[in-house]
Amino acid sequence: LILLPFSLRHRNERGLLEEKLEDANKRISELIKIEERQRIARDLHDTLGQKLSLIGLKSDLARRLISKDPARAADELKDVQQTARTALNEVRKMVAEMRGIRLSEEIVRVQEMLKAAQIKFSGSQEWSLPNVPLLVENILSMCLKEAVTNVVRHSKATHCEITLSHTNKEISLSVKDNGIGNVGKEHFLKGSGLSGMRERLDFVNGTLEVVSDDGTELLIRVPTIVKHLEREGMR
Amino acid sequence: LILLPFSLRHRNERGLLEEKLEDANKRISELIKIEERQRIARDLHDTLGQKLSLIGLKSDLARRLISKDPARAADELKDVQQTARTALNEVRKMVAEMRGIRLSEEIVRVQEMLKAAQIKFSGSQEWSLPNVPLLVENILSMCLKEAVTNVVRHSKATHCEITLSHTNKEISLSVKDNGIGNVGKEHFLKGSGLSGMRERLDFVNGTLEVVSDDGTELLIRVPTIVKHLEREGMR
Amino acid sequence: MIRIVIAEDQRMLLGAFGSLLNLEEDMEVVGMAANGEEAVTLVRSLQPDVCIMDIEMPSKSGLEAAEELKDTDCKIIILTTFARPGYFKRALKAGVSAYLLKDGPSEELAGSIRNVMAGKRIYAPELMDDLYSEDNPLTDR
Ligand SMILES: Nc1ncnc2c1ncn2[C@@H]1O[C@H](COP(=O)(O)OP(=O)(O)OP(=O)(O)O)[C@@H](O)[C@H]1O
Ligand SMILES: Nc1ncnc2c1ncn2[C@@H]1O[C@H](COP(=O)(O)OP(=O)(O)OP(=O)(O)O)[C@@H](O)[C@H]1O
Ligand SMILES: [Mg+2]
Ligand SMILES: [Mg+2]
Ligand SMILES: [Mg+2]
Repeated sequence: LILLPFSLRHRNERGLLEEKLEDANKRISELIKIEERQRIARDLHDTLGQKLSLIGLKSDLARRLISKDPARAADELKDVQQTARTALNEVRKMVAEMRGIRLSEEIVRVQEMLKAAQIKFSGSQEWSLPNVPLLVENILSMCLKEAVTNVVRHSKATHCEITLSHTNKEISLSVKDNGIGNVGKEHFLKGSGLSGMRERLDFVNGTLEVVSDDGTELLIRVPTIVKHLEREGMR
Repeated sequence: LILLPFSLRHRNERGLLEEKLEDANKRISELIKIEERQRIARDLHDTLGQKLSLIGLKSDLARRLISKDPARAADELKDVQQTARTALNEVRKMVAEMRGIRLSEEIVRVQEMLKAAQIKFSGSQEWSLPNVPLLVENILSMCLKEAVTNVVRHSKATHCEITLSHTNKEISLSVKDNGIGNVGKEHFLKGSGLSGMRERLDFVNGTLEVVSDDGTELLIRVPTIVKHLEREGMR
Repeated sequence: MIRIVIAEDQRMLLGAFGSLLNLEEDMEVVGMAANGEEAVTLVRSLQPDVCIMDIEMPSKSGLEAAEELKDTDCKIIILTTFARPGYFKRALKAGVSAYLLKDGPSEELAGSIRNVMAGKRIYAPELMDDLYSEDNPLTDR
């Protein structure tokens, strides 16, 4: 089984087949979601379920011990408090993991990568993106990483400028090097870096432009009002 | 953007394009998972975070009140216990939702559906499926529902027999009616019920057979040792 | 006596915080607000030493309230359950004295309040994850 990404620009030219494919697509993405949900459910149940039961039991016990054995009641309550904190930390960790990689984290790694390759970095200082869907931010992080990996591996640059800006309507991310340049359409077929970026961006209606003469600039743009899933029937 | 399911039986006959498609497919199913993860993270965050903080604070407070005001300490502990119980119920609900529909639940609904349509039911009594991946069970539940909906809507049957059996190697589910029959290949193009079943089953390497002369029998088979995702390059 | 106003939209949490801090001998909770708007009003009228605020509250968030109270002498402590991008930076800009996790032990919170009164600033490392690039305003302090 394989899922083939397939742009649907000219809706009118296609007929029944297209609708069928869209249906199939919905069903399959539904299955992928179900699978992921079930994986998380297992985690949740194992980690949190246990701890909450323990809290219930111990707080009950402590209440009964208040007059009989206040010192032990206090000990039980320390356990309850500790268990609640541990559980909350687990929730925090799960939430952080599930949220994926933030752009503000990726930019740090990317700077380290450039430093190790002795390529000078310059660029934006502000990397938090409030009010942007997390999925969009994740995709931008992935693109940033791919773009800088290419700069390090292929460009022979001595300098790399990375800028992030956003308006109400769109976010743009530019990765520009002063290296050998000459990246053209044919390069999209060579590896999976550039084409992978384009596919992921397509998923959120974003675009990737390559300008390459003196060095290379990758310009990524994503509209911030994305209803891509609903609109394209992916839900 | 649309995902096109595409069987990959003759690996050798295809080349670079196929690999590219497989890559694209992996990336897109990854994005679908990320999105789902983020949705769950939001839920977790909103429901459990607050409750665990409250438990922490109140158990802290109760401990300090043990000697000063034991009656109030006991009250606070009742709150703690109640909050833990509510949180546990929420976790259970989330986990149950994320686990999807069990076959043992679906068979009950399906029997009600048949009863309402005055179609007699007979068949297996045992509907639990130990050691079967949840995703497989979910897909079987979906198929069962679709199959019985068809019996009710199209077959004009007076009787419907539904059996579930499993060996080490495979699960089989049969839905057989004594209705008008005559369901052939062409019917797979008519609605989305039969084709949807087949696609979903394909996802777990299952098969759907239709035998239709005196009434109709749908025979569903799923191998129980499924490594579909790894094997087919889905993640 | 350290005079304290607490703002928290969850009623049970508000009550628990109030009782816990009242148990400290050198502290007195003088006001409790259920949203950011009320917090601003209470701080202006009661002039407490410290205001402890949740972030996510109706009508005005803890961060908005803190920004509005920047001109007062009242020290602001922000408490939250989860880090969210941009929050920490905003908290710093609003000049808050402390940015802490809600589920820390109450001894720790009481300790933080005393330290804040002594002029210190305290930020929980768990909450600073959106801020470790070189523009971290903490590094040039
Ligand atoms: N910044 C750059 N400077 C010069 N050439 C580049 C740059 N980025 C990409 N290229 C060229 O484009 C080609 C395709 O890049 P792409 O990232 O798609 O694949 P790759 O890096 O070769 O392999 P991978 O799949 O591991 O990313 C590279 O092989 C390289 O020749
Ligand atoms: N048990 C059955 N007995 C007789 N005919 C059937 C039976 N099951 C299916 N069919 C025939 O096959 C056709 C296709 O079924 P399918 O479930 O794919 O689509 P549908 O039921 O018409 O629409 P839907 O997409 O809502 O399921 C039906 O329209 C009906 O003519
Ligand atoms: Mg590359
Ligand atoms: Mg049907
Ligand atoms: Mg709140």
